[in-house]
Amino acid sequence: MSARVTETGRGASPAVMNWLRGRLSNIAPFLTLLFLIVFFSIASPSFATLGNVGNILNQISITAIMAVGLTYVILCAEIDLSVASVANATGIVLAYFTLQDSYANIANVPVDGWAAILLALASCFALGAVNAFGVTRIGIPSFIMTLAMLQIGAGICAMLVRGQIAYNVPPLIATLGQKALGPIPYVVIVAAVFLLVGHLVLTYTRFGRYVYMVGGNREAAEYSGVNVKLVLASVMIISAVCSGTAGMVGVAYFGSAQQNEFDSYLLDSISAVVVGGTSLFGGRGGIGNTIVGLLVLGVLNNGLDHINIDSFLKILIRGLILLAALIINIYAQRLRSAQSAPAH
Amino acid sequence: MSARVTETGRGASPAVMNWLRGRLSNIAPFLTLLFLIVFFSIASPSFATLGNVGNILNQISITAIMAVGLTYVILCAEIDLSVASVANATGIVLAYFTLQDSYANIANVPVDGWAAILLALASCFALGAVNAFGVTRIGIPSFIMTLAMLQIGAGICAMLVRGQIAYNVPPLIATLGQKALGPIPYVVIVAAVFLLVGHLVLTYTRFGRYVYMVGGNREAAEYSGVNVKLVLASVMIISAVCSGTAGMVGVAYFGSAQQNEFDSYLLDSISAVVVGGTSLFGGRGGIGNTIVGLLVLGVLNNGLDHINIDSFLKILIRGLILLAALIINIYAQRLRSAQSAPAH
Amino acid sequence: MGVGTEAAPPLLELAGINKSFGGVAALREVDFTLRAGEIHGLVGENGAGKSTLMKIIAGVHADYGGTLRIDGQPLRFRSARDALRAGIGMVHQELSIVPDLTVAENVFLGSQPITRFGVVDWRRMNARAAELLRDLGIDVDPRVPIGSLPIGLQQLIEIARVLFSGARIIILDEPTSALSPPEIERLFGLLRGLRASGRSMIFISHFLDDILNVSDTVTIFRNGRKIVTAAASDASKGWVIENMIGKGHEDLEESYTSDMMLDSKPDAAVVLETSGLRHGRAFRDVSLRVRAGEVLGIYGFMGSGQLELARALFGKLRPDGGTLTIGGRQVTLNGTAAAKRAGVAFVPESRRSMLFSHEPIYKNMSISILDRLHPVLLRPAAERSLAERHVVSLGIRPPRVDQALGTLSGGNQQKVGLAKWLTYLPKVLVLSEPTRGMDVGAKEDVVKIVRSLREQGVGIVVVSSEPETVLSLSDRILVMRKGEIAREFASETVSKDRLLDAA
Amino acid sequence: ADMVKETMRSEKPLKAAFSNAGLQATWCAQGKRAAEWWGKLLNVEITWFDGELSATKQRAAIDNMASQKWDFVAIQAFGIGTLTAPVGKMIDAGVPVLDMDTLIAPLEQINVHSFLAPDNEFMGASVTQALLDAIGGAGTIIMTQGALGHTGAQGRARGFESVVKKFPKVEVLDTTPADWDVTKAVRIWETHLTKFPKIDAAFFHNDDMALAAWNVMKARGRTDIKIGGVDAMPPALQAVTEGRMHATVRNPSCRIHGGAVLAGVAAVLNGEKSGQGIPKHIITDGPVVTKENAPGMQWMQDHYLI
Ligand SMILES: Nc1ncnc2c1ncn2[C@@H]1O[C@H](COP(=O)(O)OP(=O)(O)OP(=O)(O)O)[C@@H](O)[C@H]1O
Ligand SMILES: Nc1ncnc2c1ncn2[C@@H]1O[C@H](COP(=O)(O)OP(=O)(O)OP(=O)(O)O)[C@@H](O)[C@H]1O
Ligand SMILES: [Mg+2]
Ligand SMILES: [Mg+2]
Repeated sequence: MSARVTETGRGASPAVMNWLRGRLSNIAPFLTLLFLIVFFSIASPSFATLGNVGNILNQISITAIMAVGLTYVILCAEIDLSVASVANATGIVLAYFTLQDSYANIANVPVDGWAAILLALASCFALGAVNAFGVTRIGIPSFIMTLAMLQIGAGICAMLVRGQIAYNVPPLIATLGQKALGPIPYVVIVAAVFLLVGHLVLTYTRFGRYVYMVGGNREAAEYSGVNVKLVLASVMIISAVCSGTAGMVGVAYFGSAQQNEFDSYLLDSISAVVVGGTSLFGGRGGIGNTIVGLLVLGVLNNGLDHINIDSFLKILIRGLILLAALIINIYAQRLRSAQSAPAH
Repeated sequence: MSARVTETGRGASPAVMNWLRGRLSNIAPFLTLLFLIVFFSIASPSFATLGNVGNILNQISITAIMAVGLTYVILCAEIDLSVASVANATGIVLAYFTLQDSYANIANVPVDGWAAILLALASCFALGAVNAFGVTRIGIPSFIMTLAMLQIGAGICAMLVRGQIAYNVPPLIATLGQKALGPIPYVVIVAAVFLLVGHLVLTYTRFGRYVYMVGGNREAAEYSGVNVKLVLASVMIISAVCSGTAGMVGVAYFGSAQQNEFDSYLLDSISAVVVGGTSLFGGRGGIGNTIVGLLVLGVLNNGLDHINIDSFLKILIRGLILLAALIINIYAQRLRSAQSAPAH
Repeated sequence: MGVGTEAAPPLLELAGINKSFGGVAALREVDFTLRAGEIHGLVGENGAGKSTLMKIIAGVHADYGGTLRIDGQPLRFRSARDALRAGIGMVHQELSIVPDLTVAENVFLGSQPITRFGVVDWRRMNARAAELLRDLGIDVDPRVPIGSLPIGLQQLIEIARVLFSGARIIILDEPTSALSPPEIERLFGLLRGLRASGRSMIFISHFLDDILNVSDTVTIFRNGRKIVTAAASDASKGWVIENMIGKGHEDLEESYTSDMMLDSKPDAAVVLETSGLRHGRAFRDVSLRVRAGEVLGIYGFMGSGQLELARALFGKLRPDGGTLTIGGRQVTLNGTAAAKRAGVAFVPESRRSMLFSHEPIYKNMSISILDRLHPVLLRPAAERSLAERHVVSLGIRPPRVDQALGTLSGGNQQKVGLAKWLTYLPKVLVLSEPTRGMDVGAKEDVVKIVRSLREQGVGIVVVSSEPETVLSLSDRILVMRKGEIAREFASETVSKDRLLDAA
Repeated sequence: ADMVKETMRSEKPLKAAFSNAGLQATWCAQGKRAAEWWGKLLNVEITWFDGELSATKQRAAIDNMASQKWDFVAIQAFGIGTLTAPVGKMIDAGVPVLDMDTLIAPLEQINVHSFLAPDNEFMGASVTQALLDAIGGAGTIIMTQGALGHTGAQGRARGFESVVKKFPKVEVLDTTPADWDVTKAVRIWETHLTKFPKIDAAFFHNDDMALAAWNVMKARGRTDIKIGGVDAMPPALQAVTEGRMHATVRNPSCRIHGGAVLAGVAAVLNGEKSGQGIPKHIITDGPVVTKENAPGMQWMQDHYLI
């Protein structure tokens, strides 16, 4: 054992390297982001304007709220494919319990604004609880459980609005979705609050540490006396509640609640989390990564709207850039983990 | 060692029990299937007719071809989210190289039927190879790699048909998609051949056993001299080629090639594989399971069209039945592995 | 020490092997020679580089410095496949079977027999597997999934796979850790038989008696270097230990004393009591009692149910029946968190399932006490200072609490796994195979820690299939056989032989 | 021409099967209600096969439809050309098949009883005309398209361009598609409003996208933009009445679905023949809706007349 002392005594400079390498997997998506920003700024004069920065923030806000919960789930090495569906269902529940104009033609049950919000929150909580129950109690892999929930959420949407579109939401939510506090839209503020709280909880609370530990090595967490099932159940519910909030604010932001409205948010939110560098295998990453990922996708989507290329080509180009970003991430991570691979 | 002998000497009846339990995880989806068949037969007179059996077979054929490749991928504990997208792209490539009527309004490059088929096969092979390269060489998790490929495939579709619809495919493919051999449509025959070959390869070739080994214990496979990367690359390509074939036969079957035509097949094919009882964690399941899964989903989708329930409720009911089937699977698997779990 | 020189080139010859992982050297200038028809024992501390060298030979690590020759021919394997083709087979330290495949397929893993038509010949495979296993004294249905068998059997089947693969060079990296003594004897017989047929074997074990018993030649590793190679007949155990750890071995002798007086403590409070505890087929009718400041050893061969029992005491397995009383209160543990709350601590046998290798040392140590530091928030400063205390008192090297745990040696990792329970002493500490795969130095450290905890009044349960471990730690010993308590040793002298007899 | 024999309420209930692209869409859901209302009136029992906005799902549904017996059938295809085989089977079996709104397949390929559809080009042109009139024939305009693969979107775009061509002083700033997706419409319009300081008019391929974009305009105080849409569903009528939208054009869901019921009953009871009693192609255009005629349009929709 004494032999080890000398071996590790000269570890100072590797430590610095380690730190840099550790940063690398965070720096990689950041570089992608910088590259995209520079590229679009050169390619379009309207891209790098203050107004457009506001646009990008606006545009990623709903995804951001969803991605906060999803980050927790993915940090635990699980997945939630039902985020968009739960968001949609919650938004529709909210509208269902709000008085709609007669032209909306929905046989709904209007209640007080506060009650509607609570009912909507309760529904997303309940859907999350079903996910949590399925994953932790019954033992259905989260991929499958949330795949089923995706369809159930769509079913709830269909049942409630029956092909119609609802336009009204309670005033509080309408304010959050459509108004601004000075120059800053509330929806951006809500997203920022979610990201901030999400980050603080992950970094400064016991629960946050457990999330990383459960994702890093579930068995070890269990043998350390961590209530792994409770943590997993919590993240599934957190994810659903974040999605539900995104759905509520979203229907206000988009001005309507209808079936399939949020479909594209599933790929967007998963992409944001993984492009940011949070590992699908759990234990590594965080809200910081997710923010970078959100910005990469937000800038990409927005930037492509600013430059004049064939609409049909845009889809392909977006796919290719996404792939490139992922490859860069992987190489950065490779460089990093070359060092810190666990011994066998 | 002598202790062991006696221990296993009284193993006769446990062996039988084990065998039964082993079957159980296959029997569970089968029971779900039986239940659905009985239920729909009672609920609707038009369900249990010969014509409708034909319908069901027809309807699951395209999914089946895709699901064969996906079964290989999932047996290796990987996932392919690009199946539907690759199918769509391949179908569109096929149409792109076929002479279209002038009303189709596509600036395409018609070549000989055989050449078009080969080009289409080459494209799906190439897309699969990109997946394979990303997963095995670059080390991108298959979930993310194929998520990017999903978008790239959609991009290719958009680029080639530019929002138009192509109707013509080479005669051979048209025959496979639209004609019948006596009473049996060729598309059902193609699906049956794919399923059969898929099953035989899995069961009776070394490659097939390697697939199980790689999914069951990747490290052990590697140590016993299996070229794990080659196996993984192969299954990604097999999946893409199956998807491509499904896409080609599919455009003929549906009579047209257009963007987003196959979108719903992604969830359908994944659901079929997992509902059949093949484990997402690899190494467990097979084509037999996939067939049962295909039938469960096929009967469910078809049966719901035969009974008179509110259209808007159908989506929810389908989701709930899917969830129920998954729960039953899990409990069956639980019962099985309660006994056979390796000691720690 | 006489290594004979012969005219013909040796079967396997490694010269100047260097290997590092991300800048940390695992092997430095290692020379190694294996002759045809010899059993070559390999010993060394944890992390000395034994497995790494073997993985180079077996083609798992392809990037290394130095040369490898077989029959004088320089070769470089790029994969396990290359090595297998060159006639090198290896039983890895970690069990590598495919649990869902059948016994027969696991015997022929990767080289399933095929018919003329290139199709897997299931019938021949099953027949051959049954036959080969029967030669090894294993009588199982080759068609059952291997995962459904006891772990010792799985290990034997894996060994059988390599032995029967026709390899000329067979590497066995700690193959006996999951085997019972009779199984080990049987295995040695087989190895000797294979040697007689001209095959060569490299055998790694931390059981020096076994090494000296079965090998012709012994090579000792320390800290990535080969220290010495000698004929086994010339080597004594003391001499081996001295070379392994690079210092005098007097202070280590104690743990190798096989006999010790067992005395129970009749007046201390009972901290753990079970009555009629049972779980499935793993164990049944287990009634035991542990007093504060007492170490109860539970000995049994692999698969005797003692590991499952340990898990049940920590709420990881839910017993089907019986009662569990902790600190005088009868409890039902529905999870490890509940067990922790009730005052039970647990250290599992596998490092992999105990530690977070990407996380720094201090987070590994504090994971179990976060709730005591603050109900909601984290207290990183407190975590660090606690960790620093443990690092010093346990002699963990390097003593830097921010270093990722995965970069520590196995023994040090194991100490970290223990340390997480030492801040707030539990009522009951359950140790499952606390010294498995540990070198003698690290074992001694564990013994010291356990003794000091006992002094502080913790009731300790040590579950192990290594007689030395149980004997060196316990005040009282229960022997389990096939899931039942077969025998209790208290207040008497126990030798290894008596222990084995009872099991 | 002779007066066609009056279509009667059927004595025994007729069995009809309807399918449309996806009941998620308000337009389709309204059509379903209209068909059911007309069906009740004429003693037709309607079974619905939802396409769920998926070509493959609708195909499966139509396969199932084709294996059952119907007096007549009416279909709005989601994916053109994807239903040819089962529809052909029903036609061959002598079932009158009415094609609603979207081609089931190019008319060369399939012989439906009649095709009841609006002229998308006309709809696009007439709303564009109304918008350009409102801005005095000069200024800037943006078109937000539906999914480019959709024939309706293609027709509406053609109509838009045909009118814009005639106004040299009108500049088209952008035509990015939003794929009928309101979330995309919002995103694109946020960019538009940043990029273009002066936008006089905007033509959307449907009202839903228009109403979503209007939210963005309101939030940025750019409500001076004249908005035009297509469909004239009740929410859009309300928006036109309130002045949020300048104009929309009615795509008469009730007329098309109700017409399909009528045509089906006529074919069964009166033996009306395709191309003789009923034309192969009925253009069902609705009017442009502005403030003046919006309330009337609402009343007619309430009674499933247009
Ligand atoms: N894959 C790997 N990545 C990084 N480091 C490794 C890896 N494999 C081994 N090492 C390191 O190489 C050194 C030698 O390890 P090795 O496993 O060969 O030791 P060993 O002698 O087999 O020890 P033990 O007796 O505990 O099995 C150790 O420092 C170990 O941590
Ligand atoms: N990823 C790594 N990076 C740097 N050094 C490492 C790494 N992993 C292990 N080491 C070094 O490995 C040595 C410890 O040996 P090791 O961890 O291999 O024991 P072990 O082989 O795992 O034990 P066993 O295999 O018997 O369980 C230490 O010197 C440590 O510095
Ligand atoms: Mg090792
Ligand atoms: Mg080792």
